[in-house]
Amino acid sequence: QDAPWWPFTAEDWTSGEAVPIEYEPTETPTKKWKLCAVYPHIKDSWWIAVNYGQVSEAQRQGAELTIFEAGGYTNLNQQISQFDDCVALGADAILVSVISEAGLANQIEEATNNGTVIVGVGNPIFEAKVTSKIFTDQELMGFTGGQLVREMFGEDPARVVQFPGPQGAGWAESSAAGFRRAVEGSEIEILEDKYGDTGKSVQLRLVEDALQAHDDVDLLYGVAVMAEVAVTAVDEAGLADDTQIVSWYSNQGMIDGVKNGTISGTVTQYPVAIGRIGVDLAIRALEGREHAKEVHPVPLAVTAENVGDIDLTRAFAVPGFQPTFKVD
Amino acid sequence: MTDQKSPLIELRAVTKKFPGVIALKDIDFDLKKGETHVLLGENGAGKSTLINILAGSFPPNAGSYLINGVAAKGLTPHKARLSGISPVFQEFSLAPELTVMQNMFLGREIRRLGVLDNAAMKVRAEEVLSELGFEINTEIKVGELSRARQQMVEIAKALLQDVQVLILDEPTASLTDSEAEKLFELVERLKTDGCGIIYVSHRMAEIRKIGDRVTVLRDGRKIGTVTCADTSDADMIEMMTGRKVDTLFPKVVQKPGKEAMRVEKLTSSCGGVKNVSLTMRHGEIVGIAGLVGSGKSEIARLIFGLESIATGAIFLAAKTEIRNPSPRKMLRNGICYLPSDRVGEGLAMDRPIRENATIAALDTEKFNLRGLMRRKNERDAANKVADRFSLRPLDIERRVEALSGGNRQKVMLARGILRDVEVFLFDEPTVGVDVGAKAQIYHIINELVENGAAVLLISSELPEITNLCNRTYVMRLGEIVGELLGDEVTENNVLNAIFDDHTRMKPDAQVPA
Amino acid sequence: MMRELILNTQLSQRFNRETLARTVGACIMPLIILGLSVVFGVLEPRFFTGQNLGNILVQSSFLIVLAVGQMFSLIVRGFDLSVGQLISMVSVASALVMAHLASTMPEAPFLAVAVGLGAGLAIGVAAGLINGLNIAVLEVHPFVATLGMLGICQGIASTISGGFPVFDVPDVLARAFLHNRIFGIPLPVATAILVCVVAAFVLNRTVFGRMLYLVGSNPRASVTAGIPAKRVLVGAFVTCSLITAIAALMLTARTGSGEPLMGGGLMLQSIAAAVIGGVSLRGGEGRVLHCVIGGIFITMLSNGMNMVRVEGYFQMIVLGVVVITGVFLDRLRKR
Amino acid sequence: MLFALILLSLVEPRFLRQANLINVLRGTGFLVLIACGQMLVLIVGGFDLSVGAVVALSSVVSALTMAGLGADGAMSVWTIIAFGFAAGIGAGLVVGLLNGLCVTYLKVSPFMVTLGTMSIAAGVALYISAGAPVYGLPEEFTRIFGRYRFADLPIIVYTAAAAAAVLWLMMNKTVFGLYVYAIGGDPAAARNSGVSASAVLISCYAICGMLAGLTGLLLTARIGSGEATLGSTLMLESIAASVIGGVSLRGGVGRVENVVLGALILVLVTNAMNLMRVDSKIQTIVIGIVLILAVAVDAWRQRIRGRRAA
Ligand SMILES: Nc1ncnc2c1ncn2[C@@H]1O[C@H](COP(=O)(O)OP(=O)(O)OP(=O)(O)O)[C@@H](O)[C@H]1O
Ligand SMILES: Nc1ncnc2c1ncn2[C@@H]1O[C@H](COP(=O)(O)OP(=O)(O)OP(=O)(O)O)[C@@H](O)[C@H]1O
Ligand SMILES: [Mg+2]
Ligand SMILES: [Mg+2]
Repeated sequence: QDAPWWPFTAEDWTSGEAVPIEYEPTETPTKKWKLCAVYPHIKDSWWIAVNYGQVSEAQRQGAELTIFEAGGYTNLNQQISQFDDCVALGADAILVSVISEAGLANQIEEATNNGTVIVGVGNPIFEAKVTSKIFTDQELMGFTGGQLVREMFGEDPARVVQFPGPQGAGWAESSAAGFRRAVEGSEIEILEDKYGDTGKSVQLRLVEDALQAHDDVDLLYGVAVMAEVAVTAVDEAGLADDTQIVSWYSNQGMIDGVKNGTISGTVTQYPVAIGRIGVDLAIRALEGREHAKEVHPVPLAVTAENVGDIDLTRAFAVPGFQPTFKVD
Repeated sequence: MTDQKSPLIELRAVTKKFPGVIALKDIDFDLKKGETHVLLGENGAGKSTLINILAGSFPPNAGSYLINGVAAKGLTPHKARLSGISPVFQEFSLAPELTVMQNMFLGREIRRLGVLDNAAMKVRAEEVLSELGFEINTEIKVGELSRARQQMVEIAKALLQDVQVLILDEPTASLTDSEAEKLFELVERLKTDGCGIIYVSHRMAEIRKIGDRVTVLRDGRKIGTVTCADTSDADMIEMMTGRKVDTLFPKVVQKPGKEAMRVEKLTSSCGGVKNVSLTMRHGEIVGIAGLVGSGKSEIARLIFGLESIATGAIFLAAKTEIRNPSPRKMLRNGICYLPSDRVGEGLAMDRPIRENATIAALDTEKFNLRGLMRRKNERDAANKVADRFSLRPLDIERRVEALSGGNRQKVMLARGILRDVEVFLFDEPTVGVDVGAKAQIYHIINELVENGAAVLLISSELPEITNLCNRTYVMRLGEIVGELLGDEVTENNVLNAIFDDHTRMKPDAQVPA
Repeated sequence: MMRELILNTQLSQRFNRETLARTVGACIMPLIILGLSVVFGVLEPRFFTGQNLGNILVQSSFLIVLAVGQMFSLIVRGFDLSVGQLISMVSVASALVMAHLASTMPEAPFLAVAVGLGAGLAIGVAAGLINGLNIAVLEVHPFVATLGMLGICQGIASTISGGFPVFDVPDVLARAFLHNRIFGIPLPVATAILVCVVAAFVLNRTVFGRMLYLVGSNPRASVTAGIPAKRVLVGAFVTCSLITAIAALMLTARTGSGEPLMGGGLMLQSIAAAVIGGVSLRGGEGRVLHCVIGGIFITMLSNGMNMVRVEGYFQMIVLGVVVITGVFLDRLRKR
Repeated sequence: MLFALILLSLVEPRFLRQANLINVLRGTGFLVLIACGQMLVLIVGGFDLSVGAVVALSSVVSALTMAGLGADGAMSVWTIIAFGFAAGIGAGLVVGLLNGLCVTYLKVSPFMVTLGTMSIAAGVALYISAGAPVYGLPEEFTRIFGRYRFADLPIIVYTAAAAAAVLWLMMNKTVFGLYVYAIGGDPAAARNSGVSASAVLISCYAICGMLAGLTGLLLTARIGSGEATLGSTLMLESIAASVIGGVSLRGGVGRVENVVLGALILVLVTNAMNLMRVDSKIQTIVIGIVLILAVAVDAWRQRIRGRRAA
């Protein structure tokens, strides 16, 4: 097994406000626990990273892990069924990356009452009664991105088009809200929020049209997919040196983009670590050891300056990693 | 005929099964050069099935099929046509979305450098059509033609290639005699050129006219083969029905009562009918005769609200005018139209007989109890008509799809019986119906009239007109060019009125004794 | 008396043929389902635990209801692409109503729920009416009409919800729905059964149902026979949307929240379930039984694959293969 | 249609900008390419739900091929790209053939078959791509097929135009087209006339698959990476474009030129919305309404004409 991933700098919100901690996993568990995880989907590098984290941690701690993916944010019904299937499979703990917290609230509550350990992973869980949870709130990430943008432009005015992601998926709206909160009262003007699925062709069309619909746009801000395709579009529109691109979460493409300067900045929050810690929290709970109730990794704004010294093994799956659906 | 000639095609002990029925059982059949071999049988006897096998549409379940003495294995319609067998199907082989010309050449187009040579094809197509004396625009889509015209196209299609065996399955079903004439002349020519012709028809007169040998089928079994010359119509009919059919046409006692419906100066917006006026009385059968496309059907369709009226008015018995008619409205007023295109707009093909029988009466309280179906009433009623029309097979749960042409027709007529209707508009009520069934249908019409109904009989079959009608309107090019009363209604008068000349020879169409 | 003879033989024949067709027709798919479940059971004994079988029933009940709704549009040669987004819209709208009422008069949560459900159904009917009128009166092709409706519903859903799931739906709804049982039948299943029974009754015993089939089988003929085809068409689409709305409310109850994205994947599934079961896309054919079978088939397949832990992406591949072979085997009976 | 264009350019002058027009044409190009195939299948009386998934599959397969071959600088770029095309279109062909064979010989309804292959293709695409974008495409590939402009127009526009033209010739000047219409209109009649339906059916699905594959390739070039999530919207859009273009879902009816128009309309509506900065949540509503109205008006016009003609 490769080098230990801990200690990991994070915030413990058990008490209700942030307490900086260096997270370390529990020592090897007493038995082979049965874990089960449900994902919205495993179709982008963010969830693949979480998947990698969970899988490798499960292997490290010798746990059994079964993973279901609902196939997209539109398939809440599917996820609920998969959650039930987890219970039916007799999992000791279920790691939920919710499509919609409200949507799974009943299942979660029921399962907790039946003594199943439930750990929320990746996507925010606010009210629902879970054993423990680790996530970064998209609102916070949007906010971090916003602050980054603020620094970039200082006091100068800037015209921004925002591409938060699919309408109706709560996380898109939250990130947008976060961004607005950050640029509040600055010279930064949000021309338009252009919602759309995070497919590349869709985002590309949005960007192209946006560049036509507005003159001298200074910044395209939004989902990573948009940032990736925007590079081409901006270049084609001959705006390469007037229009900048920032995304509020990152994938490999973003980091490369920041390195070669096509992308001005992005935000990362270590999805691999989120996956690992999720598994560890579950096992701690099962082992009956004390554990944090709520952990947040600290989102980090990445720019050309600091891109060199971030630990990518905590942000991305190792190259060539295949999404894995079970660990025995 | 000259028996020493080797048969062009031959069937040995052929059997064909469909789910639930044996359509053909141990059939032997042969066709010689230069003869016309007639297939005779009631509806559902298996004629079309036999023809489909000959044409390679589907293989027999048992038995062998020889073409020019060699066994035809894995025969497809394509191969069949290549070996000179060209069929005219009862339900046609026309693609509605293609033009007349494209349909005629379908499967054997003329090409130049891989590209369609439309010019050449058009020339050839029009050649054939004019040879048959059918004037049809080769550019319009077949789907837009009336059934009669589609029939013409289907015939022309079969005659496009050089023919060894010409198979005609009820080709004259919706043609008038004068169009049929042309066809018969052509058949004669082909015979002398040494082709064999297989001919299916329910019109005895025609069989007499062109038939050499007759093979009679009943319920999928072969009853026998006789030579036309020395067998009387009555005998043939008995062979095919298994009983004596005394008279084909009932003696209709017409007692014209008060006016049931009156149409004044009716003109259709598409110009197929130009200011037509006619009246119908209770207890009387009124005929409409005319060539194909003369607008016979269209009158009925206008009255029934199926096509839009430009000018003119329709009055019911009580002098009440009916403005912008619709089928629903007309049915409510006791008027029923029975279309000539049974597949297209008559029947719901993949629904059972029962549902098709009651289709027009769903709003009557006989079958409709505040929105609920009265299923028992329905079943009883359906069974009754099925029995009365002696449907084959006598099974009201069978999909209409699986019925023979004639039986489909009977199913459609059932709707007129299952609803109390005073005015019947029959459009070609006996298209493709066998002699026995025809007699029944005529008797039914007769009963209706005796019970005081008013009947409009649109027909391409002159004997029907002459034998059943008390009055007859004659149409030409969308206008009524004559009205014949009582004894005036003779074939000659009608034909004269149709062609408006007195020099043409009278066709020797007779009625079976 | 020969006629009598024929009649009798025919009658008896018909009886046999009918019963045969009925049984066989209903039989092959169930056999496939049985076979599959045995396979799953062998690979993963937990598949046969009462709990899991219960899951399958509950999970399939939603899909079955949807399929039944979709069937009404399929019978009249239609199509309803808007069901998915309609579900989202109904879910969000009814949830908002409930949440609002519950907050204004917290003492009467049941009333709030009742009103919310009513609102949901009303919206369903409205959407169906619009679809129907567009198709029957404006003669817009069902595909386009319902595609348009799809966009409209989606927009409305995400606008009125502001993009977020609607929380604070009175939880009596979810509780009542998920935990109550009627004669030991979970409420979702009971609802599904009810919908199926009513739908079957409408299709087989009412004049409207009869007209649906006739119009679907041959529109021109039904007009010629004086059937008010346009009205029937509208009726079909209204029924379709109404039943869809019921499904939407069931789902809302299941999730206990209004979900602006919930419908997404359900449109294709609803059609698939119906067609796998044996409803014809060419119109004029379709029984409730078909939908039940199709719904159970699809649900059990994915549940089974989850139980035997088939990997995520493989599940899609297996699903494809099984669906095709399943339908193929099922069609064999027709030849 | 034309009227709409003029109106549009009056309301929103930006519409007439060259850059925007190119965007519209490009979008239309992609849609036309895939809609042509869909149309063919629809006319022959079928249905192809799998086109979207095929786009994804072709994108991933071709990207992996090119990235793989490109990894060791042994091969010349052009051979690599050639292989890429072969792989992409090949993938499309395979799925297309699968569809065709199942529909023709298993006699399963096209809807179910293509629903199945859709699921299969998507699954394979996700599996081999490991769900992540495939980078490392030859730079020439993206530059030329994605961005290069010949006389101001991107390659895709020419490709689409060519495809449409060829298809038009096939449908109107060759026996094949004739048979397609015949089979779509009435299979039994076609068969009785001696047309061998199977061959035609299969080739229709095959062509549709290949066109989808090609679309996938060009999209890949456009966005610069192989994506297993590509083209999710294209299935509905392609059918919509066809239906708006007057293709009958019951088969037998449909003309290439109208389908091209249909595609253009679809793209224009969205583009217009974006240019007029309609809130993207309202957009879907407006687009929905516009779609229905457009087709309603068309249907109405046809009824009028029908009355006159008859
Ligand atoms: N596709 C089919 N499926 C099932 N049964 C069929 C089918 N076609 C014909 N039959 C049955 O086969 C028998 C023969 O039908 P066929 O069409 O050959 O009769 P026919 O002699 O042509 O009658 P008609 O004079 O009315 O045309 C009938 O009982 C009919 O019900
Ligand atoms: N040469 C023609 N080609 C195509 N359509 C024609 C032609 N002549 C007349 N028609 C159309 O045929 C219609 C009249 O046909 P209709 O069916 O009413 O006549 P019909 O006397 O019933 O002939 P059929 O025996 O075909 O029923 C009119 O709508 C007319 O436009
Ligand atoms: Mg026949
Ligand atoms: Mg007529």
